[in-house]
Amino acid sequence: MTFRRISIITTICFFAIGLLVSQVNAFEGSYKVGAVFSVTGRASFLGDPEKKTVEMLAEKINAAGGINGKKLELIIYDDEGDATKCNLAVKKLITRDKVCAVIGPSLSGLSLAVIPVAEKHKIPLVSCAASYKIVYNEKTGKPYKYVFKTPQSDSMAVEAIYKHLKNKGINKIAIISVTSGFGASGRSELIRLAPKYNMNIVADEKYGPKDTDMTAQLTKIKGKTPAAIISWSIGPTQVTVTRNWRDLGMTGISLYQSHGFGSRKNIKLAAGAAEGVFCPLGACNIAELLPADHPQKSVTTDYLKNYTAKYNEPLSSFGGHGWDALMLVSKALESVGCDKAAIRDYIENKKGFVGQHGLFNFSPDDHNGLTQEAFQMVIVKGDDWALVD
Amino acid sequence: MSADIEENVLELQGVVMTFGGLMVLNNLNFKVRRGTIKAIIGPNGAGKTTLFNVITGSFSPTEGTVMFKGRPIQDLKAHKIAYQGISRTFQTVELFGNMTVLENVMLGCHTRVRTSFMASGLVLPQSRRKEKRIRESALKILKFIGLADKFKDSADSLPLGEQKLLEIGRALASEPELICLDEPAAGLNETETHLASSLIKAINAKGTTVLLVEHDMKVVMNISDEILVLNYGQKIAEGPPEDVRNNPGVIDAYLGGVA
Amino acid sequence: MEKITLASQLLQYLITGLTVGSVYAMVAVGFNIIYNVTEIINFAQGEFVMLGGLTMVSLHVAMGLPIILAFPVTIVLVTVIGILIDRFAICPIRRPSVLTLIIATIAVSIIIKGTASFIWGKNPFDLPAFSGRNPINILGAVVQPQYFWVIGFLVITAIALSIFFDRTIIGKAMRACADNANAASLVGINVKKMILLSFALSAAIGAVAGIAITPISLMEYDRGAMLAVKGFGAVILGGLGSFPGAILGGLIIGSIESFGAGLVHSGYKDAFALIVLLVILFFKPSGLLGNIEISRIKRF
Amino acid sequence: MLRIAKLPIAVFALFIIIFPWIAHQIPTIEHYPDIMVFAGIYCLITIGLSLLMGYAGQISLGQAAFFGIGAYISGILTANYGMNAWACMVIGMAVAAAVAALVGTPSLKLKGHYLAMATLAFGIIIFIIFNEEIEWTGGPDGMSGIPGLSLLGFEFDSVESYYYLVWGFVLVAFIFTVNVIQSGTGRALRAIHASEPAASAMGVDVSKFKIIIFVYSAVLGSLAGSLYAHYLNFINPSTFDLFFSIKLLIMIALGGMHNIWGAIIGACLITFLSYEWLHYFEEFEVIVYGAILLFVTVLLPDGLAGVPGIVKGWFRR
Repeated sequence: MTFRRISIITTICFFAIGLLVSQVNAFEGSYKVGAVFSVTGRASFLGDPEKKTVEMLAEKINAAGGINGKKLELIIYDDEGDATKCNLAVKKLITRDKVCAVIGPSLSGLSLAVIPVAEKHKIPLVSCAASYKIVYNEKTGKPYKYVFKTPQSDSMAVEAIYKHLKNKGINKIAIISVTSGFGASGRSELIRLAPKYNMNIVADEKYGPKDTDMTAQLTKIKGKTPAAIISWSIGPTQVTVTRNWRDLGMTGISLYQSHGFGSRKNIKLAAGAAEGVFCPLGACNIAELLPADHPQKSVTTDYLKNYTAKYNEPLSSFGGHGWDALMLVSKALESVGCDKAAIRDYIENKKGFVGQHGLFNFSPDDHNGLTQEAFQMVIVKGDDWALVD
Repeated sequence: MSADIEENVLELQGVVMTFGGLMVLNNLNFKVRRGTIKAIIGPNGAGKTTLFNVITGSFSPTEGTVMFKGRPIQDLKAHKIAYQGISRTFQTVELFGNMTVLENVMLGCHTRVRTSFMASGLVLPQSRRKEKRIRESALKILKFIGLADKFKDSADSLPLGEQKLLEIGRALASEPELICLDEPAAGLNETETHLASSLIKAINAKGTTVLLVEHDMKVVMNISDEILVLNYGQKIAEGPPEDVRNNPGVIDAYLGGVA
Repeated sequence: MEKITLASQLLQYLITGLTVGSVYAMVAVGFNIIYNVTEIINFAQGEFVMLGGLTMVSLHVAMGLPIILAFPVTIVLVTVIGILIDRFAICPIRRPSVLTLIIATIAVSIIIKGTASFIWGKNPFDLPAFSGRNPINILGAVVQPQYFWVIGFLVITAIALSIFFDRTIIGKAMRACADNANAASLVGINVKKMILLSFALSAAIGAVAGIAITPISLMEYDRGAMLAVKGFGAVILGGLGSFPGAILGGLIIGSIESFGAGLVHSGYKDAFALIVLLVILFFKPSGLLGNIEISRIKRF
Repeated sequence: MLRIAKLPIAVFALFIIIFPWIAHQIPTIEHYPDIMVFAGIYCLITIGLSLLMGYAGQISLGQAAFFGIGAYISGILTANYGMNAWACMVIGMAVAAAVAALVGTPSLKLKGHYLAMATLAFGIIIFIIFNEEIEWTGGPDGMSGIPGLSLLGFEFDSVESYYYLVWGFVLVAFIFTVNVIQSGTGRALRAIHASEPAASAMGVDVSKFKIIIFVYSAVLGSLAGSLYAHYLNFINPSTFDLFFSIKLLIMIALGGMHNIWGAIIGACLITFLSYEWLHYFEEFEVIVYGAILLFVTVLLPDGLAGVPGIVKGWFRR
């Protein structure tokens, strides 16, 4: 009985303390940058490498003396893939932590959710999510004033794939996508851009992000005899798709994966089934394959080396988006200091920024700064990537 | 005809009840005269409680009709039957243990007032007035059954004897014309049993017809005007207590039931 | 590219459906074992599957134990976790209401999931298929050898359980608890021990399901919840408490998903399974093979 | 036994009124009113759910669906068709009520775990519709551009104004619900919870009352959804998934099912735990969350609203 009493009192005290506890974060003379990533939850495959990357990068910057002699202080919140939490986190970064700029969120949907907040508080937000809608206001036809993003748009990946298909003379295709934000936005881009490349979509199949088997969908596709399948997915399911594809003896139908496949981990998990799979990738995934005179060769090789050494896991594309975002912001801080409007202007006019995923050339009409060149088609060959032609 | 309706509050005609092939009530016919106390007795498994459940609408009979005040009620749901004027208690006490004694009786008044969700949420004056009226009449009933001083207690906390009384009180609150009591004396000691019998008599004296299932023969013989004996779902005897007491079929059924 | 006939397509859907359904069925059987003894729906059931898969990966792939050894060790480890859950989460609850118990098992599943993400990280893991990955062609449908393993494990589990519950004294004692815990304790059965045993047993079955499915679908830390939902659906569809019902329910849900995805609309395949479930519940509230007596259960 | 005292309600209302001012004085909790807006929105749902579960004894694992119906109806009609936000709010509540009546009529005949599964299935089906009907709902990426609320020219665009709006609704819903509980309707509900056969023998139309309460909880859920959509200006399906329904259940259980205060306490506590306090545990956050949940479930079967009763019990002895 007494144990129970003590436990109850402890619980009450715990909650009372919880109410008062607060993080003390007041390093005088540091640059504060906020970050919101989906570190846990349904999109942890995005947020986890992003968080690891930016932490590593911030450490490196601070070890090299910080920015203009000031420390770079990174405040990272985890939104768990939840719109409400994400919204609160961004507002908290702005109003309480008083950061100079925000990077993230990891998900397109959540980025769209916090655009109004960034615009209202006039704070630069560099999203790490792909959708073109993040930097394209459908009402005005222009980018949102304070919002940027570093990942390539889905449309770029789609165009890279379609171009490749067209060169091979293929136009009868099937789509299989996951019913998450990543899959749905890829799917809608595939459908939107199909007429431009004269693609005939004969099947449009879907599966859930936690499904165990996609044989049924692939069998249906098989019955429609397309010449290529484009799979838009992320996480373990895309590996299952690859395996099912091979098991069903469908290797005669080329399989194109989205850039979400961009990790050697996936090739390994596919256990041989990924041989011959095509996919569009940014430079940071194929650092070793880049020619020595490639402008991104040194930044990407550096990142690859440091990341794998520090975290002992293969690199995924997504960490690179975080790298680009933080690097961009810290370059801005270096030249203009913690002045939100000036940071915005700086990024908007930044040209020739060498990032993990391409050469960024921002402009008032383009808050992404990348072109289709940011994607290269690769093929899986002998458990590794190989450049296509 | 109209005199007959006046005479017989309840009339069962050819009631059959089967559960998955098992016949629990077999072609049952009987009448309950207004203002009397009628007891149903019979060995365990004779179908007494099922009969109550059929009359009060928990089950619809497989065949046959149940007439209440000359109207068929066998297809009505339990709550509709309550509105017709039949109220009941349960063999194993089914009080609302999460409520006070008073609230239990107040719930018994449910059929007497219309409760509207919106009106009660907005505390309209009419719903407040109704509530007050219900409260007063519930207190009156508590006084009648002798639990007035315990009105604030939780129904759970009462001893079994008082729980049984309270259940009767709750059944009375709807001012029924027919009250069905399922073993009101089961599990009670002698004083409590005595209290219960006199309460039943008092209820009957106020003009309420009573239908009773009871094992305690002393109670049954003491208070009933008429007795119906069931065995294996069939009527084996019906009549005034002294007739039934000497009926050889009844004695046989009871002894057979024991052996 | 050869054209696939409709008949082979249908066969393919059926095989896929039965395989996925077998996993749901194993989860459902696990639900029932605990439910029958305790009236608890253990929402951490899916976590056993996840733990089974990931532990096997660690033992077999990372530590290099041969399958024949890794398999029993995995089951024992997960079983121990099942026992711990009973000891530290279910046993201490003083006034168990159905809702409290549901919340407790949800809390347990949150803790397990969090711990698993800490141990294994958030990345998926693969397990080599038990007998290779060379698909077999049956009448134009393609079958992975692992499919037979999954279905085979379900069959073995079903047979082993029916022997356990019908032939062994402990099994009979557990059934007695299921029928009437008070009566069981009166005849000297230790009900607490039986509850413990039910958690152990259903953890073991969950682990088997996890080991069987990982070579097909990979495994990661947050896979459990969805499997628990599907398994719960299977239990209710078949009728709470009925083992044949659980297996039937699992196979039906798996098949509806597969045929729904193949023939109708793959985006709505989960919805089809649930709509069928709802329709069945509305017409037969105790599930397909459920007993109306068992469905008359506690209130919340 | 069930009298709900007026004084605590008054104190509570006063606290709600002055809370933004208090928060403004302390820099570390300056952003708390923002969190309280969401806590208030969840309170609206839990008040209805508490009536349904704690008083009428019916479980619902699909409450997130009604939250979503309100949010999406408000979102789609205002953002895509430019309709009046308040009118959309009412339309949302009407639709939620109709859906609840439609689904509730067959579902509420089910008992226990069967009812849990039926409502869970309903919730998932609605979620799949939000996810799949991309042309209407924007699909998994959600829909943005939902306008804020305004009334007679006053814009609810600051945190404070929205805070008072939401908590105004919460207070009205709370008082309305307390009145219901203390009336004949509440008595009938508790009777249903305690014994359905006895309740119907006393003339309580069990299925009608269950459906009324289910509809009421759906209407409150839908109202909360509309308020959510207009505050965040954005909605996406994952906000309305099964795990949110479970979270609502956890709020009710943690706060205490058998007391309407439990709905408020639970909603506020879970909101702050998951959006603010547990943040400091970083990677361990989930584990700590689960541990707190288990701890409270094991130690406090009546939830936190039961704590005063336990403490009183100590002093009595």
